[in-house]
Amino acid sequence: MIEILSETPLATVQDLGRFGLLNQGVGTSGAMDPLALAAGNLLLGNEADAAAIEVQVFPFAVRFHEPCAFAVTGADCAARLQDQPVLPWWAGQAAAGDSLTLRRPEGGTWRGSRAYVCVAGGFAVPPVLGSRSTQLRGAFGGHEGRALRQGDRLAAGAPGTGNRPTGFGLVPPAFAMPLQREGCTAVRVLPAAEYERFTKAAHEALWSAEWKITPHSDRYGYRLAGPSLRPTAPIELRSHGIVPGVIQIPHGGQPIVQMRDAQPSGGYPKIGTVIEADLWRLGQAPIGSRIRFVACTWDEAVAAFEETERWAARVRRLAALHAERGT
Amino acid sequence: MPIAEAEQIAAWLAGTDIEFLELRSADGCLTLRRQGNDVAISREGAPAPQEAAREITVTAPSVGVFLHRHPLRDAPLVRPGDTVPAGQILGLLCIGPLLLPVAAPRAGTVARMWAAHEEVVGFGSPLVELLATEGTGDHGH
Amino acid sequence: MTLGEASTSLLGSTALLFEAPGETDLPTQQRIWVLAAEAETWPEVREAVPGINNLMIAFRRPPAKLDDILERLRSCWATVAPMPLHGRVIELPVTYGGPDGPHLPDVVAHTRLSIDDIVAIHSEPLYPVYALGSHPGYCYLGGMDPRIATPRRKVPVLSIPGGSVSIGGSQTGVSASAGPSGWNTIGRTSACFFDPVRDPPALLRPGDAIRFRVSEVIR
Amino acid sequence: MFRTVLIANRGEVALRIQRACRTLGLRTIAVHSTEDAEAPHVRHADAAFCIGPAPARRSYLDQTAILFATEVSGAEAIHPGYGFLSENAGFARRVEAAGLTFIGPASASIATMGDKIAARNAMREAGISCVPGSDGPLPDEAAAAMELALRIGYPVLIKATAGGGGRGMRVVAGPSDLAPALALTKEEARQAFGNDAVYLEKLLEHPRHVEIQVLADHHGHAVWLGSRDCSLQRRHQKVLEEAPAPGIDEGIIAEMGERCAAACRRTGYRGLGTFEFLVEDGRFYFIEMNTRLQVEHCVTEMITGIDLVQWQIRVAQGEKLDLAQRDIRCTGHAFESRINAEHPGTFAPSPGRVAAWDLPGGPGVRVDTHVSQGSVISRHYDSLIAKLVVHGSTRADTLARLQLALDEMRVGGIATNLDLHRAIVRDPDFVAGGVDIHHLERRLAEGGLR
Repeated sequence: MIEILSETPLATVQDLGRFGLLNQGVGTSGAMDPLALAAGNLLLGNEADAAAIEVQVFPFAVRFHEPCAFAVTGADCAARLQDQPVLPWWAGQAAAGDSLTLRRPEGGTWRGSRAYVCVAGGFAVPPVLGSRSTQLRGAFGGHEGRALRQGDRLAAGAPGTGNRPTGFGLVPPAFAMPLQREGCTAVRVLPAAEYERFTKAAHEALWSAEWKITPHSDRYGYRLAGPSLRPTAPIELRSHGIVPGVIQIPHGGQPIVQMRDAQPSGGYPKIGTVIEADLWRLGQAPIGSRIRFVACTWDEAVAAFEETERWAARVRRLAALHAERGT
Repeated sequence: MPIAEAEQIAAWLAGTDIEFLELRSADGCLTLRRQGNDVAISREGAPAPQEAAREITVTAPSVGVFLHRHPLRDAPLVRPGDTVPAGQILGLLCIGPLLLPVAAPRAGTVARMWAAHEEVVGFGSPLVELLATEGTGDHGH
Repeated sequence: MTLGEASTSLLGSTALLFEAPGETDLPTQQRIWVLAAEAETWPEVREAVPGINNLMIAFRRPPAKLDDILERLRSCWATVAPMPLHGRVIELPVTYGGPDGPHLPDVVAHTRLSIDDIVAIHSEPLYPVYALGSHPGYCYLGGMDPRIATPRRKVPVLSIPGGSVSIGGSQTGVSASAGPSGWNTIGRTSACFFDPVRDPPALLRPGDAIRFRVSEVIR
Repeated sequence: MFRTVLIANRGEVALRIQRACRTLGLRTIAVHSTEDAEAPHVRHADAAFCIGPAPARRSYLDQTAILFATEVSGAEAIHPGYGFLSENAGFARRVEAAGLTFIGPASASIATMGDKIAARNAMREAGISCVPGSDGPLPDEAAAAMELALRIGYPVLIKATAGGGGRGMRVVAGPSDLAPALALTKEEARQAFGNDAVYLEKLLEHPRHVEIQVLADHHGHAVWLGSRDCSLQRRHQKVLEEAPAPGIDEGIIAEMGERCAAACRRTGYRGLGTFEFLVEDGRFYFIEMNTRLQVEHCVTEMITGIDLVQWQIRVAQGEKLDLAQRDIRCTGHAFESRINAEHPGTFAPSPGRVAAWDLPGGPGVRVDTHVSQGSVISRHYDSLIAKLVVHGSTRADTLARLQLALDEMRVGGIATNLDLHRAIVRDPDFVAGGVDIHHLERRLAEGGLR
């Protein structure tokens, strides 16, 4: 059993998402940084999509009521197991009674905003409609369909001391697959249906401006601040399916990027969509930071998707090789 | 040495002419002394340490790229002069996406880094020189 | 009748959007449902999601080549016949106006109709379920009288309760659970629109129909 | 297409592969144990990585260590050489899974050929006959084995499915010995290989060991490159090889060669491979296929003039084999003496420092070795220190060159089997050609060849 010690809000149980139910009105949910969640699981020998806790407000602390292997990935939050530091993107072994504390991510060489606490076997919350991720709007999935609260107790799928080594880690994908433009995190974007209905100035601004992530940004969507993007004429659309990554431009002209808890349909004009392979970069971009959009082609988007797949496959393979040799 | 064993020895001793027995081991010193028909048992910690430090060269457990600092951190994991407990991570070996720890085999002071940050090393390459302080146990009498 | 060409556009590398030409009407929507059922059998398609006059095709993984799937969509659209209507009719009692219909005055202001007219016009038709979306169990309904069409709100409301009946543009709908909305809430009903342990979890599916029964009007 | 090859081996074969890579303009990465830090394969490589301590289990056989070195070095292909991991299907599978090129056949081919029964079945389907025997693992009932053994005719051989290289075999002379021998072999196999499946085979009394070298590409082309005779063996270890196999009708060899090449095409085999046969009374019986480069590949290189290792790498790069069967001409004769650091009487390894090292020379003489004066022969690895290969126009001429070369070669500081080789090449039966696989052991037992 793992007990939530902190009162910090907005931590949720997530996996890689719930798919195939958009036509029931059910969005995908899932980790804002799916690479970090998958990496933490792979360090522990779990399936990549095992459930973990996504932490977005710090400090955050849990107590292990039994021995359990764990991994902390995502933002560097100076984790500590009791008084021992735990390196970022690292697997460790907790003893019964140990507490794991995550602090607010600070500078360093890469600043993330969300950390993942993974445990051996994943968190054993019941799967709902094929996933263990929390569907906040539908109030199901995850732990009782809600964010975690102090005192909540979650079971690990495979607690104990196991025979798989811990005490090793991974190079974060921000280093393995860096993407920056002029010092900002960059994300690649494919133009969407209404792209051509925006002004030339809007097009230029979209690709050249720095977009600040405003405090009104969360798992549902990121509201960005920057130049106002205007259509050449008012656009009224009929509702249609949308996916995480869609950049909508409401009347005010300030973009909203749909994120993992976004509703699966919408009707605001879409200027573009952040490609799937780069959503994790956005998921880790802290409030107040600036990002840039980079135009890309379909072939580049496919290549980027395959690159992240290869990265995960390599992590899985090398972690397994290391585990096999033991420590 | 477990108490049960010490008592067993004391029982044997009681049936002999031996007045005094001192057993020394890495764990400490056990003294058995006849006092009439009884045998008194006393124990001490490990013998007083040789104060001289011992040099230990920490070597690479595998092929890899030696890192002085974690990729997410600006500061090195340790610096020469740092005192470290046994098990402390002194550096990392980067193998593709993997990071394997290079840990201090015992407590001591970091004397120098043999391998540079981001140097490619092989199994057995010297990485860190540690001055291990022996006998860090209690010195009581 | 359809005028002009259907269009397709990308939703990143995750999905593509097929938009049927012409006005929103039931026959077009009936063809969208058939196209959705067909597309869901294609190996690269994770899910086909009907919208209003459109269809989103979500990929299992981004296919290396798009031309093939685009061609299949076009040729399939050219041949599909409307799906016959044989859905269920669900009757929902609605309390119009008051605290549960806070934007009814905005609809009044925009349409220049009286509350009674708006309620009468809104509760008159049999609304076919065009599509599900927005949030678990939510239905987009066709068939709203254009006289009560009211644009989406400039500033979305952070949370409206489950069961809220609302108008957004030329559409009407009922929220299945509490959450934010950019539509104009004119009343409220109660029903369990979504239950994750039910199969399928949503109460309604495209092709079903809703009738709003006026249970109370608060002026 | 790969540009950098990691050579997961040591000794002469690592050097041989390095040479082939160089001729193709490829970068070479060496891996080595702490013991081999000064070895020539380390010195000559473009980059070298120490992967573990001396015992091969923790270095040359440590798959994790080798794959880690591949990651760090950026190598895109792995050449396993012979021995060590060269026929480990699991290793080949891992190399493939890593998106790297395993310079050798597909892991599935290695797995099939590594399973004796599966290999026999594959060959039978390709029209290649095997030694008569059970066509699968023996059932547990002794009665069935008895009946089968009678049908095949005694003496018979019990072999572990997972065995090889002489391990997990037992000869049964008559019916009364069968049941206990079966039980014993199964128990040994279970302990040695974790698999107690055994099969039965007719024991041939005077067979020769003849093998056919093949080379296949990824495009469905396969050729065979003549025969080799490796009958001179001690404890199933080859001592001296020659090409072509003497005294066998060329037409029969050609027919077997064609069948082997056809089997490669049929099974989608690619790379170098060797079909090993027992030959008795002019009949070929398939025993196993080696899915790798072999120690004795040099004799084939000498008679065909083809750089086999270079071709092995080229087909691994996806290159089309532009050698047609008619382009392959075998000219002359070649021998290879395996010079080992071992004690003449006991055959026990003789590790130590090489104090003197004089190599022979002259026309048609080739020495593949990693040793030089001052080298230290480790007790941790096999005792092969040099391959003395000679080529000449006829078998008699070549044998004369081999005799001379062996006489010229001087090794000091360690014991070697040079004298054994000197005696073999003067043995009348060997000089006559066509001795069987028991010849060497028989002579040694008689106290000959001293």
